[in-house]
Amino acid sequence: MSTTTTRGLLEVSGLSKAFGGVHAVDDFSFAAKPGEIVGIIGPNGAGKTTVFNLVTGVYAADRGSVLLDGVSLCGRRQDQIAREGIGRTFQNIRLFKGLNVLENVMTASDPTAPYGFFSAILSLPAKRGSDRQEAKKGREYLSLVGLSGLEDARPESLPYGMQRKLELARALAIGPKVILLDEPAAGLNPSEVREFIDLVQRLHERFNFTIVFIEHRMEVVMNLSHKLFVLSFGKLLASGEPLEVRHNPEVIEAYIGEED
Amino acid sequence: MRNRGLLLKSLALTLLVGSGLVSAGEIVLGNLQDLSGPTSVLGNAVTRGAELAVDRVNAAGGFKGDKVKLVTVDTKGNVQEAIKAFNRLIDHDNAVAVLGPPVSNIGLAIAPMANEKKIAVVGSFIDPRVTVQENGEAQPSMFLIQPTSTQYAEIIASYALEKLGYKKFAVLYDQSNAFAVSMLKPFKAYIEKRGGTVVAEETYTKTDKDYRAQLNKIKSANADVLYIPNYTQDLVITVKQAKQIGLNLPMVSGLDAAPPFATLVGDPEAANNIYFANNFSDKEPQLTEVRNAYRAKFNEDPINKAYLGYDKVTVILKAIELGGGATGPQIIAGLSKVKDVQGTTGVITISPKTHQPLGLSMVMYKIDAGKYQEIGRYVPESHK
Amino acid sequence: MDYIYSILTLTGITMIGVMGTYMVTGLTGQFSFGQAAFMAVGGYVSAMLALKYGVPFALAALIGSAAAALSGLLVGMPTVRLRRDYISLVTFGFGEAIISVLNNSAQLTGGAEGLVGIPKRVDLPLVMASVVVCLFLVACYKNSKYGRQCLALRTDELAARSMGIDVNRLKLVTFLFASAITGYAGVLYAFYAQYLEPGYFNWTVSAEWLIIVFVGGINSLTGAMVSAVILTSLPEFLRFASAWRIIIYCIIVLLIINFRPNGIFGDWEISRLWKKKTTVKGGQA
Amino acid sequence: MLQNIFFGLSLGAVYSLVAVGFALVFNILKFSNFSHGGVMSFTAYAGYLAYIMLFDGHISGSWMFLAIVTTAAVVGALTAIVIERVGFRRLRRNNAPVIYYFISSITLGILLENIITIFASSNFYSYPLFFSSNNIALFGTTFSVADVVTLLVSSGALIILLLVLYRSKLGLGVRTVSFDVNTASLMGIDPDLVVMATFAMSGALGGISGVFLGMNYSLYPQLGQLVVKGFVASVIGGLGSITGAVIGALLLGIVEVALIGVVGSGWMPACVFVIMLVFLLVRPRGIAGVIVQEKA
Repeated sequence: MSTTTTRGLLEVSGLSKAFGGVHAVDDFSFAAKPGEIVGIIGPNGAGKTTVFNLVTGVYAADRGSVLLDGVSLCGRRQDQIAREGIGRTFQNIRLFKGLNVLENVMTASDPTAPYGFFSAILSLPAKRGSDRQEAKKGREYLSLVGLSGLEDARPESLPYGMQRKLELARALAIGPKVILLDEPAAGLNPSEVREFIDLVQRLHERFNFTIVFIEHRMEVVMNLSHKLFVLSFGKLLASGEPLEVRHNPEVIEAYIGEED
Repeated sequence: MRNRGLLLKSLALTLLVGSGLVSAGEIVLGNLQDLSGPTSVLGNAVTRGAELAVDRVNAAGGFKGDKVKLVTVDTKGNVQEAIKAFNRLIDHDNAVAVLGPPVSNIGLAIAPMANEKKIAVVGSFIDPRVTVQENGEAQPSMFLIQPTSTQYAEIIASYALEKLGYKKFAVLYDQSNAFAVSMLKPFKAYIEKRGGTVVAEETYTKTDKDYRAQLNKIKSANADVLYIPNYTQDLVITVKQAKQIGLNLPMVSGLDAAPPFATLVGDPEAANNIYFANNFSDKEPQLTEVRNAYRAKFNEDPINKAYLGYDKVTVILKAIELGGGATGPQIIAGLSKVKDVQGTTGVITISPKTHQPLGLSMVMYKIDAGKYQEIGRYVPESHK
Repeated sequence: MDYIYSILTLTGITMIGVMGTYMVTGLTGQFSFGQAAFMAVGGYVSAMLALKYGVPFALAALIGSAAAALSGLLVGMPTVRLRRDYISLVTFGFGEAIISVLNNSAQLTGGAEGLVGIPKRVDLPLVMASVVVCLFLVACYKNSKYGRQCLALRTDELAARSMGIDVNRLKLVTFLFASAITGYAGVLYAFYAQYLEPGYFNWTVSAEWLIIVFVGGINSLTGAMVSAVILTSLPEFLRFASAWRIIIYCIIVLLIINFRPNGIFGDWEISRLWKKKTTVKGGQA
Repeated sequence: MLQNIFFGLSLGAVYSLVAVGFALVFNILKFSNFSHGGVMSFTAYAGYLAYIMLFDGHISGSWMFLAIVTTAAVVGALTAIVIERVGFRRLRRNNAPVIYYFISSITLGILLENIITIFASSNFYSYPLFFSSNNIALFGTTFSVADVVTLLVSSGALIILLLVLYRSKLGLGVRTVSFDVNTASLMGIDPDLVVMATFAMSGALGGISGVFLGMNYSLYPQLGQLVVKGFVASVIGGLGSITGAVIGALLLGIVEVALIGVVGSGWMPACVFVIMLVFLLVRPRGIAGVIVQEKA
């Protein structure tokens, strides 16, 4: 199992992105030190998911830079960024429906599986060995998130909470230095949320990777994060220790403003 | 002597019939046609003509007492389908001879199989390669009952060049249509050998519906005459659009300009000054009977492919007679002997060397202001 | 007998052609609307090599398939970045372009009149063996990391990219492989039918293959193969109905699409029958 | 030059009717509706049938033309409604993937073509001459009355269509459904009705194009294969955009005619392919289409 080292320094500075005339993200900066758990919060439409999409290369940033361990990720393709070691999950779960649970996890290690085209179409020993290895690892990831025994199930047949876990296992399987979780607790019931927090903490202890997450649930935010960044209308509103941010009057106003 | 021979024969026949080896006299003719697909109009017309011929034979008590059965299979105008359908006719339906399609591509595709199975295919595929191999020998099982595209194109070329005195030719043809292409090459060869020139050569493909750009180029090429060896529906577009752009050239064409072409155009000014060669003359008496029967049965006028369908049956039955029996090899042998058989489209004699008809002349027609005028039979000097 | 043989042979060839469509459209979700053009490339290249240069069949077959793959590369490189709808247009346009090239190079290809005199080198056993071999290759491909990534990108391209899958490259590799296989189907066809014409390879054939793949199942190689067998032989069984047979065929296809919305087999594969065992064994090991 | 542009435009006008029929359906159901070709052939024959059975001997000339166009448009609309009911309604209920709609539409196209083949394919048929066949000369170009009528009627039909789409309640419904079916049904729009209406409009256009094809060319079952040009035009134009489809069709017409002049008609399809490829690489969203950015 790939234990990630202390690497995983993510530095984002001056990130900007406009769609049409709307500044979805405007001069946003944040940093996550290796092994740190960072939360990004903010009202709906604040541009949180856009930040993730900019970091992972879904969109190209208009301005600003993203550095992973000092290496710039700007202009890289989405898949290259993923292989540099940034794994992610999605707000609206995006599992691969045509594949079973185990295969879903395997897709994350497939891009680096050490066999070529001819090994594949002839099913040579190299391919079979590698596939076995991958499957073994995949099962381990599944057991880590508590999905053992469901390898052959169809992802769409799983309950919502399990789908979240599967997505997490899939993100783990790329061996990330940094993992981005987009509202990982959305749609979970209170007991599932607690379970989820435990799971993330356990995984963090084990792999010691950097985690950046977007979340609305205060329970998750307060329990997990070492540091918080608040985003509002694409701009950084506040940052700091969770408790400190929680009592920041501007932040409260931004949230209350949203409720109106 | 003769009596004894006859006696023996009838004795043998009775025995065979009695033992059930010969099923109460039925001759199965396969009919391989494009009933669907792009050439379905042609295939359906051939089928109707053939049905008519078979009905007539059977109504008159059959062919020498045997009922003739026509089994029609569809090729969808597709070579792959045709291969399956041909095999089905032979293996499943036990056809002893096959009426081929009016489309050369399918003729070319089934030739190797017909040769191997020794089943004659009598068709109106006018590409000479269907009936004659590259080494000059006849394709053993393939027979044509209509002039080849070479004969055909040369007749038209000769008429335009030598009779009408045109020297500068423009051509417009469907490059994706084997028929058009096979009508073009010998035409060009003929006129270029005899002092004519092709001053404009324009093409289109079957999805094109607007030839005005091509016709406009032709217009500026200063040709004397336009050669359009294409399918009927394309000819309709051609003459209408030629008129639209004010292209006022005389045109020469193949038998696709035969009725109902001028009616389809519906515009006497567009369907004007067009010469074409037809297989037969409308006035010939042998046509009248078939035409009337066709009208009675299908309630419309036959197009010329229907007559070809009719003749295919006539020729095959004649070959059975000449070959001495209704088996594949006998019919093949018989077809090579077909001589002076009166068909609807003319008097048919098949050359044993080329399996193509000998001496079939063409009847020249002119369409003048939407009206068909028969000019008469025409045989080029070089063909005599 | 010859009748049955010819059906089986042509069905086998169609099965191989359909494998290409399956890979591009079924497995990868790219809309291939000109797959038959690769069949034309394979068929024409190999047939011309054999006819004009006397190249032996095996070598001609190899070069024919390679040429199809090469043309797959030419079409694939610019198209893999395009959206699905555009890929359908580009593949369609490629098919029409190939036909126009074939029609225009009459000295080489025989043009619309077709290429005759191709020696007969293909018979039923060879076709059956080819089906088995190609099926093995394609099934292995589906079952490898390539197949998994293809399925991933088919369901969700964005998520696939975020798993580190180089989507464009993967599409291209699959496209090449599919072109080679389809090209090989063209080789078999050329040396079986002994005759080639450009018009045969137009978009309606590609559309027929698409119908076969999706009637078989939304993503099932087994289904694609079974449906290839059924849909190519169905019209033969309907011969008694004469001109109505195509109509009956269409109605059957419509019924399946309407009432089995995932196709006959959905994403079921026959290999699951024995795969269960291997999973259990793997678990014990 | 001017003459060639005119040829290109009038060719494009024929393509544009087809392309718009295509784009309408693409707009709401997001697939290329190949059954449109079948509708065109079918209505062309229906118009002919109406001509010989109903109108012949009663009216003639422009009135005959109007009567036939109207009949064909009505038949086209009805046929399209039946097609929607038979071929696509259930697929929508099943939330089938888009490709199934496409497969279904191709099958329906083949079905219609073969129904015609069974009943009408042992001969060619043609419409009577509706208009004076004289040419009109203008600015050194000549065109026929039929051309002008084609141009006028197609632009008329397109304008009516745009009015319906942008000025009527039904049009609003169509646009809403095309944007998001679920939202539309939440807003109280009956998607079934809207889809049906769209098919009807598309079918009516198909009917009109069918008559034009029959009038300018002649009747044969494969008449509707012109649909592939509509497909190309509508995709180039930007999927689902009506104006894009029109522009795409006109452009396709002009490019085809220009290419015939430059490289000759034989190589034209190959060149169109290359141009199309370059165009899509430079502008991958078509002429009028908007970028559909995938949401993460």
